[in-house]
Amino acid sequence: MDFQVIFNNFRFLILQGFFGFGTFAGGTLRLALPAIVLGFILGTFIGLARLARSRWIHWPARIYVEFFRGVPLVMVIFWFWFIIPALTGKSLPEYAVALTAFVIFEAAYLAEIVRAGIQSVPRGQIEAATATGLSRAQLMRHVVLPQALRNMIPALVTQFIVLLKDTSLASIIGYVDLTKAAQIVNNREIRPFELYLFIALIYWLCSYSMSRYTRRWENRLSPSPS
Amino acid sequence: ETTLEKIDKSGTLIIGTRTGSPPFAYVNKNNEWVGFSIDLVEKAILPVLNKKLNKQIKLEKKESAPQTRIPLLQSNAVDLIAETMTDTQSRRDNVDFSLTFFVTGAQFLVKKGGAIKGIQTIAGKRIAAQQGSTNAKIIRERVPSAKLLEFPDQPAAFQALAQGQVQAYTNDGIQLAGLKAKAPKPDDWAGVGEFFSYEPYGIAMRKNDSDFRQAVNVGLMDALASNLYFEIYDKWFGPKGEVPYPLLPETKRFLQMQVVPK
Amino acid sequence: MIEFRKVNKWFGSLHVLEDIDLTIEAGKVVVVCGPSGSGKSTLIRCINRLETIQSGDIIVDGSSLSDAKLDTVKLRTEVGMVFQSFNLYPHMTVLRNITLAPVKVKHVSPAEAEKIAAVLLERVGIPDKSQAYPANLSGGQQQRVAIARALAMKPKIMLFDEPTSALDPEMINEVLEVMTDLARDGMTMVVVTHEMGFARRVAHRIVFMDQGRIVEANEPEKFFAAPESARAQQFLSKILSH
Amino acid sequence: MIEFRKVNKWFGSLHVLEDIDLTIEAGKVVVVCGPSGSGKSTLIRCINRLETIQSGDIIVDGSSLSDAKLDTVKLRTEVGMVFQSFNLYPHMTVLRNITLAPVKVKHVSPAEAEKIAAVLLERVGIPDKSQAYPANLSGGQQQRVAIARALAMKPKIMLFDEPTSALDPEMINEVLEVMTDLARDGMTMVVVTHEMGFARRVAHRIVFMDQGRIVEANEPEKFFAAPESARAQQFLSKILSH
Amino acid sequence: MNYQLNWSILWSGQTGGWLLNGLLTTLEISSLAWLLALTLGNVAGALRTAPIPPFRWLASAYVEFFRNVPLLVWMFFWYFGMPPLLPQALQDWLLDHGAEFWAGVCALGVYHGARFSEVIRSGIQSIPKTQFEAAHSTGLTVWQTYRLIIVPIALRLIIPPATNETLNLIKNSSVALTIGVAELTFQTRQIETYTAKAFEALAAGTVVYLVLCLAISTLMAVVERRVAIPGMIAQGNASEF
Ligand SMILES: Nc1ncnc2c1ncn2[C@@H]1O[C@H](COP(=O)(O)OP(=O)(O)OP(=O)(O)O)[C@@H](O)[C@H]1O
Ligand SMILES: Nc1ncnc2c1ncn2[C@@H]1O[C@H](COP(=O)(O)OP(=O)(O)OP(=O)(O)O)[C@@H](O)[C@H]1O
Ligand SMILES: [Mg+2]
Ligand SMILES: [Mg+2]
Repeated sequence: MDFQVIFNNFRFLILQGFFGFGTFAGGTLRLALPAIVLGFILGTFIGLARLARSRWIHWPARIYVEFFRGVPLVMVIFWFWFIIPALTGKSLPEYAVALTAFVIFEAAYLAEIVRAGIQSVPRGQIEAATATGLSRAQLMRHVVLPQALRNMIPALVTQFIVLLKDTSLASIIGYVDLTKAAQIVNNREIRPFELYLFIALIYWLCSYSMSRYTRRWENRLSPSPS
Repeated sequence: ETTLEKIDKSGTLIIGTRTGSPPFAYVNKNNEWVGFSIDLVEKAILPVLNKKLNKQIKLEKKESAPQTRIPLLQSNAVDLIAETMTDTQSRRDNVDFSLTFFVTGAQFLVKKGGAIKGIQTIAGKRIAAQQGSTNAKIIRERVPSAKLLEFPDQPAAFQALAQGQVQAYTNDGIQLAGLKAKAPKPDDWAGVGEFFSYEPYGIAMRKNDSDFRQAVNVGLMDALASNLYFEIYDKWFGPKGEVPYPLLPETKRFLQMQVVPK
Repeated sequence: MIEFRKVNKWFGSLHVLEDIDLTIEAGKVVVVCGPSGSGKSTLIRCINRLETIQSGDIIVDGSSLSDAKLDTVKLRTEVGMVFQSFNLYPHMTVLRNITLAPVKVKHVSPAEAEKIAAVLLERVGIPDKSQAYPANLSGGQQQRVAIARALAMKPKIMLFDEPTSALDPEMINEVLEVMTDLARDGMTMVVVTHEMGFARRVAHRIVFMDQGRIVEANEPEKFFAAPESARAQQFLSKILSH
Repeated sequence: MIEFRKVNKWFGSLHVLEDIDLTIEAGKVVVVCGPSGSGKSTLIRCINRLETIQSGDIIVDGSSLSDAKLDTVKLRTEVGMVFQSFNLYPHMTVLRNITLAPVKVKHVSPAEAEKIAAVLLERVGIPDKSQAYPANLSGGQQQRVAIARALAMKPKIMLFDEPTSALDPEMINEVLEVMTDLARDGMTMVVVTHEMGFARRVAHRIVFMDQGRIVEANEPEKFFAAPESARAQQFLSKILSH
Repeated sequence: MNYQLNWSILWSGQTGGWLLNGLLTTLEISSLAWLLALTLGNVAGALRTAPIPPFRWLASAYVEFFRNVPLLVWMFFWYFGMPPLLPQALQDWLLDHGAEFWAGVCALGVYHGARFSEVIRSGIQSIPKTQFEAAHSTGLTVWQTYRLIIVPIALRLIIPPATNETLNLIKNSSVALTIGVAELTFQTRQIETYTAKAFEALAAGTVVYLVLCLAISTLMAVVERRVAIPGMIAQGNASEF
């Protein structure tokens, strides 16, 4: 093993691959962070739609979720890469395509997390809020969602960790994330063991520190030592 | 809208190329996207377009993978594909190709002194190939008893060879030469066998756009007729190049014979 | 104040309320009792429209609940409700639990709402807990906060659905005392409970339900001395004997 | 039969049992009462080693629980336990709930176990429910199945941890009756409960706990007539008044 | 887009056969990996709730280590890193019997086992602690309690999240193409190579995955209803409120 390859390419791997500063469209974090935030917003709407009484609202939401759960993400990215230009007549930059595809795909998974989170809030909370005259929107905003959010945190973090690794699927459209950066270097210098060990370490550090950190965060969010 | 009109309007030529096919198209140690195929476009074809459209055309690169390169062309996302794409008849059903700009053929990379000497000796052996390559297709047809393992990238296939998971790795001769040159111990490896396939590399373009194709071909012909092509060749494949790979006299003659009179 | 007129309600094929007729006058306390599943909760939940009825009508403070133009929010500000399981918002302090609805629904200023909350916490006997979170309170304290929360909307009617049955025996009294005070102050109350001591002391009328019907409605003295129906007799003997 | 000798137990820094000394003779019924958090549950859970103690010793049917060689499985077959929340196995029929432990632990043949189960279901008054699933039974029925399940191991001692406090008032009696029968038949029982009527009728001794200590242990007549300690007086006044 | 769609390439020539082979390989590798993942997940998930600290640590270490590293890396590990540690005879045998397939099964199974264990752990933790105590107090051992009571209940509770994980596993099986396993995605690329019809090939791949996943989630929904504990787990659509 010769870790010289890591030192020589450290900037490319970390700055370009992980953070996304560089000449290529890329960056694991630059894609994963906005994708989870926007995906969560979209997912919240879809998750709420799945709980709606009207079948005209909950069925489309359900179909959306089932559809994207059944299709590999790489295929979704591929289709967006070619369908957006076909529809709009303009080709979008890689980053925009990757982000759109991720947001739309992740929203399906996040919608399920949101739904489960909301359903974990006891019914009595909704009744109590309703009985004091809060509107549906008010009770969602002030009573249900804050509690649901806390219940969702572990699942959200897990999903974010998955997403962090899945950004590599965007390399099919030339997006240079950490994995792709390692592959580019590998193609040039043929050092698979060193490179893969290095990226494994980076991913592991991210995921592990994050799940550690959220455990503390969770405790902070819950007002009681329950 | 023809491709020339599109380029005229946008002022850019967008090409689809690779980040991991040294020395044709790859990212070098300085993180620049370079290579033989890219140089050809930049130095031979771009000047023709500049002259023809009477303005400075910019060059923009996008990554193309085997699964995306034809859709990229057809959705107008890129204007040409310049990498290591072999010109084949079935591909010609969907895209047009320029003149051949590089010629190679499939061979085998083996551990020095290995049992495999060429395609006649691979029956029953485990052979690695690159996914989606024409070589794998030929082996499957010519030696069905060989056990074929296809890897998506060169390093994985090479790793399989180095660890003895396969007894040989087949790819275009030039790719094997590049691989051998960069391998930790180049002398442990040998490229063996006659070319068992013919791999003419071409630049792919959208079908039925002969004006644009003419511009590309003129660029290539000019480069071949002047000494430009051979300078570029020397830069990448000469003794001091990224992958030393001497140009065979017959190949040189073939390339030059593609040049038609003005 | 509250009037049920031939009210019927079904859950699917289950007939949970059958021809309910009942009038509750302003300032009166009515205790509803009966076996489990007899429809007590459903009955009182109809009053603030947590459940909708399928036939008949309910008149609350002069307005008919079957009126399509009825303002549900206004109805609910006039009718407070307390649940068996407290249902405090666990992520808010006691103070915010109490001020949320006045501020959001009645648009009372936060400062004003906090003043009201302080008075109410004083009244339910826990003036010092306004910054605590529900999980750090005992069950009895939580239920008293829930009562304060309902009172913060200045309702004309209070509904209680088994307010003490999730409490440890020692804490039952502290909640019943708050309720007794409320009744003394002239609040109109409908209380589902099995605390027969409370019913005897405080109620003006006792309604006994079975299988979706009101089997008997009587003054407490008469009800406890000699229930008219056999079902009520049997029920009373069971819950009073242990 | 059961003897606590200077038993101490901590949960972290919380001293939940403090110098407990208590002797329970065979065939006697002891009722444990006291405010919430006083350590009643912990006390009886020590008897079948659901909790371990940190100092002192407990002797059950002649064997010391601090003995490292003690066979916990054998201890638990001799001590049955019934919980507040029934805890029936929801995915098994009533019959399988009852026969599971005899078959798996005592290696009784399934046919034999089913015979025993039938007798026990008869005894707790629900002979016809053997094929029902727990979710389809009322709370009182579930608790009676739980008692049958514990009895199926033919224990010498039965522990009850607030067996009726999760029940609807109407169902409390049916469970208390089963327990009363059991006591009449001479079972050694330790019962945590707030049902003072039951305690008065059935118990041979009442143990009152507060803050991890046994404050008072007395015969029921004396305990109810005039509790010695002020804390017990106050407690009794609270739970008997409503 | 001036693209001539030609769907007939999907059934003319060998392409149909390839798709079918790819589907079969995907099913084979996924189902073997699924069995492995479920076994590991059950054991690790149960151990993580066990009252014995060293077991908990061991299981946590397994989960944290395996699920936080990309699957791609595990594929390389099992294919390139593992064989040299095996006896020569076994290595040779493996090489002649699809080493890449077995490496793929291990990588997928062990990786998803770590993720399954999280699902199972949360299933077990959603069972009230008193349920364990009830079982213990009748003399059932820890092992019997898990086997007869806790795991059977947890398995029913976790069907929805486990279905999700199963679908993820199937979709992730395409990563095995990096070590040369000729599964479904591999075959759609193959079709592209031979016919230069990328859209048709990928559309075929997308549809096959979609049908496969929908079939599985429908099947699991039926299973969920079949094994539902009478009166306990909400039957049908309990989602509305
Ligand atoms: N949302 C609902 N959907 C279907 N059935 C319901 C619903 N709510 C209550 N029921 C049924 O209606 C009947 C009456 O319920 P209700 O809650 O009013 O009874 P209750 O008298 O309050 O009983 P308890 O003393 O157990 O609270 C019961 O059989 C119950 O199962
Ligand atoms: N596993 C545990 N870990 C930490 N503290 C515990 C644990 N179990 C009980 N305690 C604490 O020990 C004290 C005594 O608990 P115990 O359950 O024995 O009380 P109890 O008298 O049965 O009360 P209740 O009437 O509420 O059931 C309480 O303060 C309780 O919070
Ligand atoms: Mg009720
Ligand atoms: Mg207790």
